[in-house]
This record gives sequence, C-alpha cells and structure tokens, in this order.
Amino acid sequence: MTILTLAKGLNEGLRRAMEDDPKVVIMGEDVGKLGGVFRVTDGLQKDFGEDRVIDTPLAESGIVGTAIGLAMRGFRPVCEIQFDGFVFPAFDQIVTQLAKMHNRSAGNVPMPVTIRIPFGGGIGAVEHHSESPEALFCHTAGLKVVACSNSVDAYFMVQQAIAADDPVIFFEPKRRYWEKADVDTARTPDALHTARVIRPGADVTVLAYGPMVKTAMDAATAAEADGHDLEVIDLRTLSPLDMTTVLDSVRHTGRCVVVHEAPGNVGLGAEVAARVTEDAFYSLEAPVLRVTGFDTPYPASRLEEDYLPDLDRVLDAVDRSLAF
Amino acid sequence: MTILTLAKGLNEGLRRAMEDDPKVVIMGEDVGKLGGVFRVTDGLQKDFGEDRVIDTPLAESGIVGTAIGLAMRGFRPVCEIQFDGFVFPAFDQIVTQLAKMHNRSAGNVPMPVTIRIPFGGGIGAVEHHSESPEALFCHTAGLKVVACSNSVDAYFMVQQAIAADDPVIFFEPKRRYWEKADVDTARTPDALHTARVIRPGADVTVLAYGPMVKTAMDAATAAEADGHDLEVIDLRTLSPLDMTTVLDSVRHTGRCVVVHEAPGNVGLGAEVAARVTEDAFYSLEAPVLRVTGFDTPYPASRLEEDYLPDLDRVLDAVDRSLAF
Amino acid sequence: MGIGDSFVTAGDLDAERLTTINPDPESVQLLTPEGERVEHPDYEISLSDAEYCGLYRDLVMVRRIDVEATALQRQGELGIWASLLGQEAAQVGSGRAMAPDDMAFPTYREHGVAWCRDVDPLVLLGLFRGTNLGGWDPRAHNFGLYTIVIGSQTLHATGYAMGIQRDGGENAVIAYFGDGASSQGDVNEAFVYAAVYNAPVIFFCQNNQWAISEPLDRQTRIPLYRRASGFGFPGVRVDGNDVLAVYAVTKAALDDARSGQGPRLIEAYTYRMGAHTTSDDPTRYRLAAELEAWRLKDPLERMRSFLYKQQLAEKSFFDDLDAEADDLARNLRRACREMPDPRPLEMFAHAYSDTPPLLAEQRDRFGTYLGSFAEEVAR
Amino acid sequence: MGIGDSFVTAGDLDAERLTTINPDPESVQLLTPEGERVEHPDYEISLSDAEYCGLYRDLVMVRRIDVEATALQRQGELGIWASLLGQEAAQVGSGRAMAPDDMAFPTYREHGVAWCRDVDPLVLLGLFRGTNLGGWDPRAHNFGLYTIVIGSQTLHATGYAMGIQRDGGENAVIAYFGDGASSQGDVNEAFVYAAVYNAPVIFFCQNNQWAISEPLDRQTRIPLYRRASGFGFPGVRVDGNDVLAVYAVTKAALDDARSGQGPRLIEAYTYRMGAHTTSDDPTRYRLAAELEAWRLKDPLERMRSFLYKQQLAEKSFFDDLDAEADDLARNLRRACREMPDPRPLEMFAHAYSDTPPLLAEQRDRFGTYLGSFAEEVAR
Ligand SMILES: Cc1ncc(C[n+]2csc(CCOP(=O)(O)OP(=O)(O)O)c2C)c(N)n1
Ligand SMILES: Cc1ncc(C[n+]2csc(CCOP(=O)(O)OP(=O)(O)O)c2C)c(N)n1
Ligand SMILES: [Mg+2]
Ligand SMILES: [Mg+2]
Repeated sequence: MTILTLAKGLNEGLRRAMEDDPKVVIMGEDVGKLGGVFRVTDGLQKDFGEDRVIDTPLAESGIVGTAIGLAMRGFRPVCEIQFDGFVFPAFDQIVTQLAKMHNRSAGNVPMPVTIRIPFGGGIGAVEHHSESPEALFCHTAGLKVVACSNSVDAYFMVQQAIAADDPVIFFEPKRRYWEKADVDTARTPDALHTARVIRPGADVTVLAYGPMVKTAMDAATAAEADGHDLEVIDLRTLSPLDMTTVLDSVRHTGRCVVVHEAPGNVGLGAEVAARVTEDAFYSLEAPVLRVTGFDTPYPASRLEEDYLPDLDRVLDAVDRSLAF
Repeated sequence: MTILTLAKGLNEGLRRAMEDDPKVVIMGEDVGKLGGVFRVTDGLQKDFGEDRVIDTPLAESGIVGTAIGLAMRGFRPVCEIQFDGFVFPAFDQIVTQLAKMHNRSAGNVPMPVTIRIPFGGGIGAVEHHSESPEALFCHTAGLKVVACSNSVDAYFMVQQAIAADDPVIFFEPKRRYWEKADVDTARTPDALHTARVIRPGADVTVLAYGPMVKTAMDAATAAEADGHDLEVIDLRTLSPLDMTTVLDSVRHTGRCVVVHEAPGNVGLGAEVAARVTEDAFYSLEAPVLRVTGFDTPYPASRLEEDYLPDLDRVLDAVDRSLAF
Repeated sequence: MGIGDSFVTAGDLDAERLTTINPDPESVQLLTPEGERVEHPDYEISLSDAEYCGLYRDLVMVRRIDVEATALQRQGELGIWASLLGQEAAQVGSGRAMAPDDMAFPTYREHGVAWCRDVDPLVLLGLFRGTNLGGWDPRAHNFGLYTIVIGSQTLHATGYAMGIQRDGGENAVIAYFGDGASSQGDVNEAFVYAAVYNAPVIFFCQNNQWAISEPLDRQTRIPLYRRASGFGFPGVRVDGNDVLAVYAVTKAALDDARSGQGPRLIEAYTYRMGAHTTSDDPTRYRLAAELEAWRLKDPLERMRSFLYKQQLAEKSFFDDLDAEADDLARNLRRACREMPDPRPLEMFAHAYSDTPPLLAEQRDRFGTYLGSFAEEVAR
Repeated sequence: MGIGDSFVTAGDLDAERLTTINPDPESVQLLTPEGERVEHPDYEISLSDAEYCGLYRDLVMVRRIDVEATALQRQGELGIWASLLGQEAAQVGSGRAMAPDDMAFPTYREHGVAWCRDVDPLVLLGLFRGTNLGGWDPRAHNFGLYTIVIGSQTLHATGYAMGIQRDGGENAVIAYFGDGASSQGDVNEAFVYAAVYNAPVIFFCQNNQWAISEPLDRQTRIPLYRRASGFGFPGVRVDGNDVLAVYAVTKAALDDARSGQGPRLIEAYTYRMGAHTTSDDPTRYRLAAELEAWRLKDPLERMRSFLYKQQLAEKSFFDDLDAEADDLARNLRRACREMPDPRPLEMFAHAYSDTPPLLAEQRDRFGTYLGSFAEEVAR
C-alpha cells in the first residue's frame, strides 16, 4: 500500500503500462521534459526516452491523427489533451476517424488509442480550462468513455484503458488531482466498464462520476444528519453505461438523482434518466432528477462555485425527490 | 401560393434574406457557380455576385472562423456545410468561438451566423453523408439549433435564423429536399423557437423533427387503422426546446414516443424524455420511449433502411407505450 | 480596394485557365504527350521492356475498371462512383514506385493505387454500392482504408511514418490527397509533424485542377508544390499524365525518405476528365475547351505511342491486353450484380472490438423485432 | 534510420540554442541592443522626439502593468497571469503602427497591444482574476477579445479583413499569434484564405522561442517567417526587441495591405523572459544562460540608451515617467483589490442575445434557490 495523489496514481499507472508493453507511447503538448502541466507524465520521458514520450507540435488534430497512424503501425498511443476545452481541434479526428476506423475496416484494424483529458472546473482557471465535454463523446458510437474519481481507479483504469483495443476517452477530474488515497497495486481491479456502489443506502440513489463523486459522498454524509440514507454510485464508465448496477440500486431505492458538472441539456444525466425511467418505470417513486451545470457557457471563475453542483444542490435535489 | 420543393423553399428564403439585408453573405464549398451540391444556393451567385456568395477554400474551420470575423465586421454570414459528416473540422470554431463569443464579450458582440447543415440518411450515400449530429450542438450552450421538415418552414425558418442575432445551427432534412408543398410567402410564420402540433390526437404523443416528421405522420395514418389516435408534434426547435407545446400534449395523452435518426445514446430523445418525465411525472402512463438510430457508426447504405427508424418501428414503440 | 482584382475570378475561366495547361517548365516530364522520351537532369528511368509494358497494362486495366464502374452506377448497381479518369498515370506511376512494404494512405479516388496494392476491385465497388465501408485489411495490402473526410489520412500517414521511425522499419509512406485538400488544417498539420520529426512520408498531391466545382485558384495562388518550402522540405511538380515521370519522381522521393531525408511533397499535375462523382454535373462550371485540351495529354495514349514508337510491344500484346481487360470487366460486372447485401445485424458487429452489453441487448432486441415480421409473414 | 538525427533534441539545448540568439542577418533591425541606430535598406523610420519618447513611455507603462499584475497574482488577487515580459517592443511597435481604425485580434498575452488600443488594464486583470471573460467592446477599441484557444483568432482576423474588402473600408487587420500557434490547422487555413482572397490582414507572430515548455524546434525546422512563402505571400523577420524596427516593418505591411497588396507575415523574433504563466516553472525545461543572453537584448534598455545617446529626452522625462508608472501601478493595485465579484445570476445574462424561456426558468429557479439560503440565514 502506498499513499498516492490521483495525479501520481495516473503517473504510476502510465509507467506500469509502458513497462509492460514497449508499444505504448505517450504524446501531447508539454508531456516530456515538463511532465505535463499537471505533472501526470512526470519523469516518464527521462526514463523511457523521447521516442516513447513525445512532445508534439501545438496541434491537437495532429496529436490524434498521428496517434491513429501509430496505432495502425502497431503502437498503443496515449494522447494527452492539455485541458478539456482544447479537445475540440481534435474533434474531427476523434469522431470521424478514431471512432469509426475499426468499423470501417470491418474489424481488421484495432484502434487502441487512449485520450486522456483533465476535465471539470473548480480550479479558478480562465476560459476553456474547466469544461466537461463527456456527453459529446458518449453520443459518438465507436468510442468508449470512462472517468476516474480517485487514486486507485486512476492507477488501474488508465492501464485498462491502454490495454483495451478500442479507443477510450479517459476523463480525469482535474480538481481532484491532489487528493490522496491508499493504492494497493497488487489488487485485482474491477473491470473497466463497471460502475461501483461506493456507499450503500436505502432512500435515494445518487449517481456521480469524476469530480462529483466526492461531492456526492459529502452530500450523503450530510444527508445522514437529516435521516436520509443515500446510496452513492460512482459510474466510472460513461459509455457504455453499466445499467445493471444502476438499475439494481434504483429498483430498491425508487428514487434517483444524477449529478454532473456539464450543462444539463442533452447531457449524460438525460441519458441516465431516460434509461432508468424506461427500464424501472414501475419502481420509480419520483422522476430522476438532475443536478448539473447550467445551460450557459462556463462562467468566469469567480462564479464557478455558483455554476457547479455542490453539496447543497445535491441535497436540494434529494429533498425534491423525496417530496414526490 | 407556389408549389416549392423543400430545397427550393430554402433557396427562395435565402434569396429573400439577401434582398432584404445587404449584409447577408453566403459562404461554403461549391455554393457559387454550382449552386451547392443540393442546388440550395442555385442562381444566387449569379444574381448577388461573388462577394456575397463566396466559394471558399476546402476548409470548414476556415468557413466558420472567417464567418465569425465577418460577423464582427457587421455581416450576417450563412455558412453551408456540405454534408453533416463534414461539420467536424469546424467543430472547434463552432463550440469554442461561435457559441461563446457573445458571452465572452459580455453582450457586446452579436453573432448572427447561420450554419446550414443537410442532415440525415436515406439517400444511399457513402460514409459521412448520412449523419445526424444535432445533439452535439444542442449540448453546447450559446448555440440555437433548429430543424425544418417541409417547404413552408424551410422558406420562413431560414430567414428567421438569418435575422437572429445568435448563432443558429440550421438542420435540413436532405432526403426530403425534393418533397413539395404549397408555400404562401405572404403568411406570417410561427416564431422560430416553437414546436407545432401537426396532427392532433388523444392516445400517444409522437415527437419528431426534420426527416422523421413525415415518418411520424405516416405512422399516425397507419395507427389510425389500428384504432390508435396519435398526436404528432414537429419539434422544429431543438435547442431551446419548446417544452410548453410538448408538455401540453403529453399531459393529455399520458404517453410519449420521440423519434430521431441519430443514435439514441445521449441523444436529443434522452433530453426530451428526461424533461417530460420530470415535468409531467404524474401524467405519464408509460415511460417516454425512444425510436432512434442504433448506437453504432452509421452503416453502409445497403443497411440504412434497417438502421433508420421507420413507420414500423414507430408503431412498435406506440404499441409498447400503450401496453404499459 | 475591391475584391477580386488580384485573383482569377470564375468569370475569367476560359481566358486564364487554358494557359495553365501549357507545357510547364516547372514540371518534371520524361514522356511528351506525343510519346517521345525526353531527358530530365534530375530524374532518370530505365526499365525493362516488360516493365514498360506492365505499366501500360496497369493503366489500361485501371481505366477499364473505372469505366465499368461508371457504367454500373448508371445501371443502378452502385449508389455513386468517383471516377479516376485522367489520373491513371499519377496513380499507377506512384503506386508502382512503392516497395512492397511501403504503406499508402488513399482518399476515395485511388482505385489505380488500390490496383497496384492488390485490393480486389470488387471490394471497391462494394463501398460505392453500399455493401461495405471499405473493410479490407490495410496490413495485408499495405494500403489504408479509403478516407472520405478530406485530408484526414495525411495525419494517419504521418503517424504511421513516425511508427516506422520507432520500430526500425526500412519502409516509407505515401499520403495521397487532392488539390482541394491542400487547404485543410489537417494537411498542413501533417506537414508540420512530418517536418519536425523528419518522418519518412511522401505527400502525394494529385492536382486534378478541381475540387468538385471549385478551380484551383480557390485553394491557392501559387503552385501547390511550393507549399512544402514554407514547412522546410522539398516539393516538386511532376507531369501527372506521364507515368514514367511520376514513377521516377516518386521512387526517388521514397528512396530519400527511406534513407532518413524526411518528407517530400510531390504535386502530380493532372486533370479530372470526368465528373467529380457520378452525382456531379461538371458542365455547370467548366468549359468543354478545357477538357479538349487535356484530352490531348491522355496518359494512356502517350504510353501507348511510346511503346509503339520504341517497338517495345507487338500488336498481340495490345490485343491480349484488350481481351484481358474485357474479361476483367465482365467478371467485375457479374460479381457486382451478384454482390449480396450485408445482413441487418452485421451493423452491430464491428462498432467495437467486443460488443458491449447494452449494444448486444440492442442488437438482440432488433433481431427479435425483425424476427417478428418473419413470423407474421409465416403466419 | 533513427529519430532525432536531424533535429535538435532537448538534450542539445545549451549548445544549439544559444547560437540562435546571435545577431541574425535574416532579421530587420533599426536599433542595436546597445541603442545605436542602424540603417536597413528596406525600412526607414523617422519620428519626432515626442514620438520616440512616446514609444518609450509605452514600453515602460506596459512593463509596469505586467510587473504589477504578476505581483497581484502572487498576492492571490489574480488566479493566473500571462506575462509579456520581454515582448514589450514587439507589442508596442506593432500596436502603435496601426491606424486608429485598423483592427487587432489578440491572443491572451497582448497586454501591450491592449494598452495601445486603450483597453483599461483593469479589465485585463479582471479576466485573470476571474471576474470577466474579456467583456470589452471590440468595436469601441478596434481590438478583439482575448482568445485562448490557440490560433482561432487568425481566422476571425481573416474574415474581418474579408469584410473590409466587402464594405469598402480603408483599414487593415493584425492577427497576433505565437510560435506554438503556427502549428495549428486554423493558422494555416487562415493563410490559405488570406492568400486566396488577397485579404488585408497582417499575421504577426511573436516568436518568443517557447510554447510553454516546448522550444521552437517542436513547431518548425526552418525560420517561421518563411512559412508564408509556401502560401504565396511575403514573410519577414524583425528583431522583436527593437521597437523601432517592429514599428517600421508593421507600418509598411499595414500600408501594403491597405493598398490591396494582400496578406503579410511578420515574425517578431523575441523571447519570453518570464514563465509561460504564473502557474508555470520554466526552470524545469530551460537554462538560465539562455535567459541571461536575452537579458542583454532588453527592449526597454535599448530604447532608453537610444533616447539618452541621441539626447532626445531630459532626465526629468525619465523621472516623470517613473512617477507616472508608479501611479498607474498603485491605482491598478487598489482597483484590482476592490474589483467586485459578479453576481451569480449574471452568468445567465449573455449566453444569448435574449434569454430563452427554459434558460430564464433555470435562472429564476436558481435565484429562488439562492434566496432560500438568505431566508434561512435571516430566520
Ligand atoms: C471535410 C470534408 N469536406 C467536404 C467534403 C465533400 N467533398 C468531397 S470531395 C470534395 C472535393 C475534393 O477535392 P480534391 O481534394 O481536389 O480531390 P478530388 O475530388 O479532386 O480528387 C469535397 C468538397 C469532404 N469529403 N470532406
Ligand atoms: C488549442 C489549444 N491547445 C492548447 C492550449 C494550452 N496552451 C496555452 S498557451 C500554450 C502555448 C502557446 O505557445 P505560443 O503559441 O508560442 O504562444 P506563447 O504562449 O508563447 O505566447 C498552450 C499549449 C491552448 N490554449 N489552446
Ligand atoms: Mg481535385
Ligand atoms: Mg511562444
């Protein structure tokens, strides 16, 4: 057992993946000597060389486009997008090429490309540094999308994503990079595309992922004081969703609140709500409620505490759910 | 009254907008001499000149990026994206610049840019020519998103979109381009961001937009034979949604089916379902059911009839809804 | 200041454009339109008679496939077809210049390169018929999948070349793209990456003068081969209708790339003789005179004249070749008509390397749904 | 073939890079680092004493704003700050070369240009403090909003220039961008559009040698000003630490553009003396020696020497200027500390030109929700 920050968990996971498979290469802006602006790739270029930890030109479409070519040559590229808001120049390569290549090839071409994206707000940053674009990738067939929320998952999930033969968009909760946890690297991890009940409870199911997992857990603790017993699920896999775990929970609580930072409109919460309602209609005592960012551009950072879901807004939704 | 195809309705609407306002310019690939691959801009360059109907270099980010600059200079650019699948190179400019400029400027800079996108399948085309990416734009705050389904709306809505001071993503149902209708150009059109009940009914509300409107109407006709009275709504505005019209309907039918060609996962149908459930929970006799494209890349065209929602799949969903 | 003073406008088409097809001093040529061998200080070629004949055979077969495909489209067997008519020499010359383990990344029009890489023409027809999205194994043919989003494949090619640098391969890569594509951000990013990493990739631009209805001056105001100089690597223009010159120039570039000299840009100056695709009507935007002028530069004719003049082939060779091409066309036609549609559930098969549970559920439900109709019919 | 044989690797930093800062024959210079006026065959400048002094004042004021902002960030008043230290001459020289109705499109580091365009420095601080996202009126200042997504603004600038062509304006546009940005697709597409339409836009690249931790050789293997030649318009390199040369070169380029000669690329060769932003630690990736070498080329020092040597200003001028700068800094500091946070519901105000009903509902509900806490507190 070692105590690792989430960022360090990722760093160790990447290191392990590179040791295990010489075809794993890391590429992105400032990932080399600097070790990435969040230091997630710290020390890797020093140890694995410039051919395997590649500082790229400042062009994200190029990062993903060349990663696709590297994958066709047999490599397993791990691309770092520096911040959520800078994935858009690469969007065409991700949506029209990366997501579709395997299908276009009738299964002949595996696409083991991992795209790491630090996402979400709460760090007092300027524009484009605090966004949550996961819904866009979930809507894109051919991609798999996951989000880690803690050091243990960070360590294991990044390795699992790299080992997968499909493209994985890997979201990292940037404001939790410095949170610590005990990581037992010898453990057998849960499968990548599974959700996890991280707090069993009887009254309301609260679904969260990435940075909102901690918020949901804090809410559960606070709700206890009010006599409400929340079941908290860390979704972990955003596409495909692990509906088995979600439905099991909602069927016994009868109520569901889903939380994310991204705007609500056509967000992942909508999908969860639609599916839960469709598959557990008679179990629901209340509609699935969403606690999300507002349907505005991400605001200047002095307003982000208002924009972002927090403990109180989760509790408010729990109360509203219980009032049905 | 003149009988116009949907494509011609757009053409006349564009012409009218250009006549009414000298600041309206059209730009895109092949929009000039060729009149666009669907002839929607046919004859406009001849009549308004090369300065107002601009054949651009083959670079979509450039089309939208320069349109933003033109808008800042006081123009009202109408960009044509040749096919749905080719909007992605422009995605960054649309999401990070076009959608956010007005907000970034604290309201100082209007962004009257219209982006026309022929969308959807059913024309036997090769890859990237049959997609339905509307959900991605609906999730992006700062954009407005509409879809027309017939010649009359085509004529009026394109003018309304151009007249709007916000960026509008304007979806055109390409497989309906050649369908005809009487257009009374002297009529006062409905407001742009309103849905319309196009067939009143008592049993189930069916929501559709763009190419699926005709499919939904056909289903309603067929359902009549089975004794089911469907209410069909043409959503028309995808973001913001016109929930008033939708909820009014669902509150009296108690059942709702939403239809679109795009994959279901985190699609617009999910949003509609989530909202309807939240706002009309006690009115619902059944969960909102979705009839959508599958969660796979758009298939080779010989499979598209299976991929795309059709009359039978809508009826199947209606039956399932009624069975709850 | 007005617009358009300083660039050619569409209205000036006839006057201006016809000058651009005159013999071009900037361009490498080894065979004149009349089939005369000419020398070039930097490029030499000397092939066996059989090799010369082989190139001609390629040109003929490729054109025959193309003509047959166009006919099949007219007959309703294909949804659409993108003809390579006029570009056979650019494709065969470059395709044959590749070593077996060199890799090519095509657009949607590289039927001639596909031929050189042994991709079954029937599979190409399938793509335009709508029965597949490509589907061949790029590794089996060292030929990437057809790429429709303009320019994307140039980055894949560059990444692949970076892979060669990393695994010690001895091969090089060709990225095909069009004159229109040169405007895309991706293509220019590929130039940046290739230059910065000195990657062994040849950017092969078939400048066929048109991007659908847009003439070259909507993409650039200087010759395209000069784009490379802005990124710090060499560019060269070659007569794209001269299969020998294309072969020589491409081979030299590939050799350079293999020996660590980094990227090269080749502009093959040619002409799209047909419509953009069978859905297009080029009479709306270009003049018959232009087409006529280019017809005199036909890539097959000049190679045929060369073979005749140099007496490299007997009449029987030409007769046999015609018969072989007829056979190919006949077989292709039959096989195309018989090509079965894929079965509905196949669309779920390759979305992912596995089929995630929710997708499997979707597939199974749809299977049951389809089955219910069969039952109905049976009842 | 290995990788890296043919480009400078990070390991060679000291040896290789220091050569690049030697006096550069490719570069236009009118003032040596020692403050001597030198002649250039193509560029001349002759300003009044007051104008020379004005440029120096700009340099001093801009640096003072920058230093104050960095201090305010350290004190926790700003979330982050992107310093322009070292780039004052490039920004003031180009900013002052603009005519009042020329338009500029900045990145996030153009505080010196903002100064020349009369944008209140306090508003800039607000952006980095997190109270606004820019928010000035570009039309009021002929200065676009700060743009953080690298390269995007070059297309906006080009489109704006196309607008000038269409409405008969007599002005020109400057698109600012960095050396790193030169790799982005958007910037190269802007070159394509500007060249094809012959648009009156100057691409002004501040090559400060670094894109965060990445040295120039991760973006290009030839000098950046030569990129333009690949697109068919002129490029020039200017000593970016020489305010007079930058002024002269930019003014000439703007004049050219205004008179219908189309786009120009200017590479202002300079150096980012500070960290990328206050969040960055450049000691992780670059050498102190490099910084020292560039310190000898300080843009303020050389202009100060020039004024002294040419006796263009009295000592009182320098003293008054110091006092003025102190005042500015003091006022800025105070005003920054007092800058109020926006009120929560303001985030809904400008998402659209109107507020759509569903968004208004969202806003009102949130207002009620916030109000409920106030009530709770009140109770
Ligand atoms: C990103 C993108 N935009 C638009 C299209 C539609 N389109 C298909 S081919 C073509 C013209 C391509 O011209 P060029 O690159 O010269 O190749 P050519 O067709 O002449 O071989 C266009 C605009 C596309 N396929 N991809
Ligand atoms: C599209 C995009 N990718 C990444 C970033 C993160 N980023 C901010 S500044 C920067 C380096 C920019 O370098 P350069 O263009 O040379 O400008 P400089 O900062 O040196 O002024 C990077 C990578 C960004 N802002 N936008
Ligand atoms: Mg072409
Ligand atoms: Mg820089």
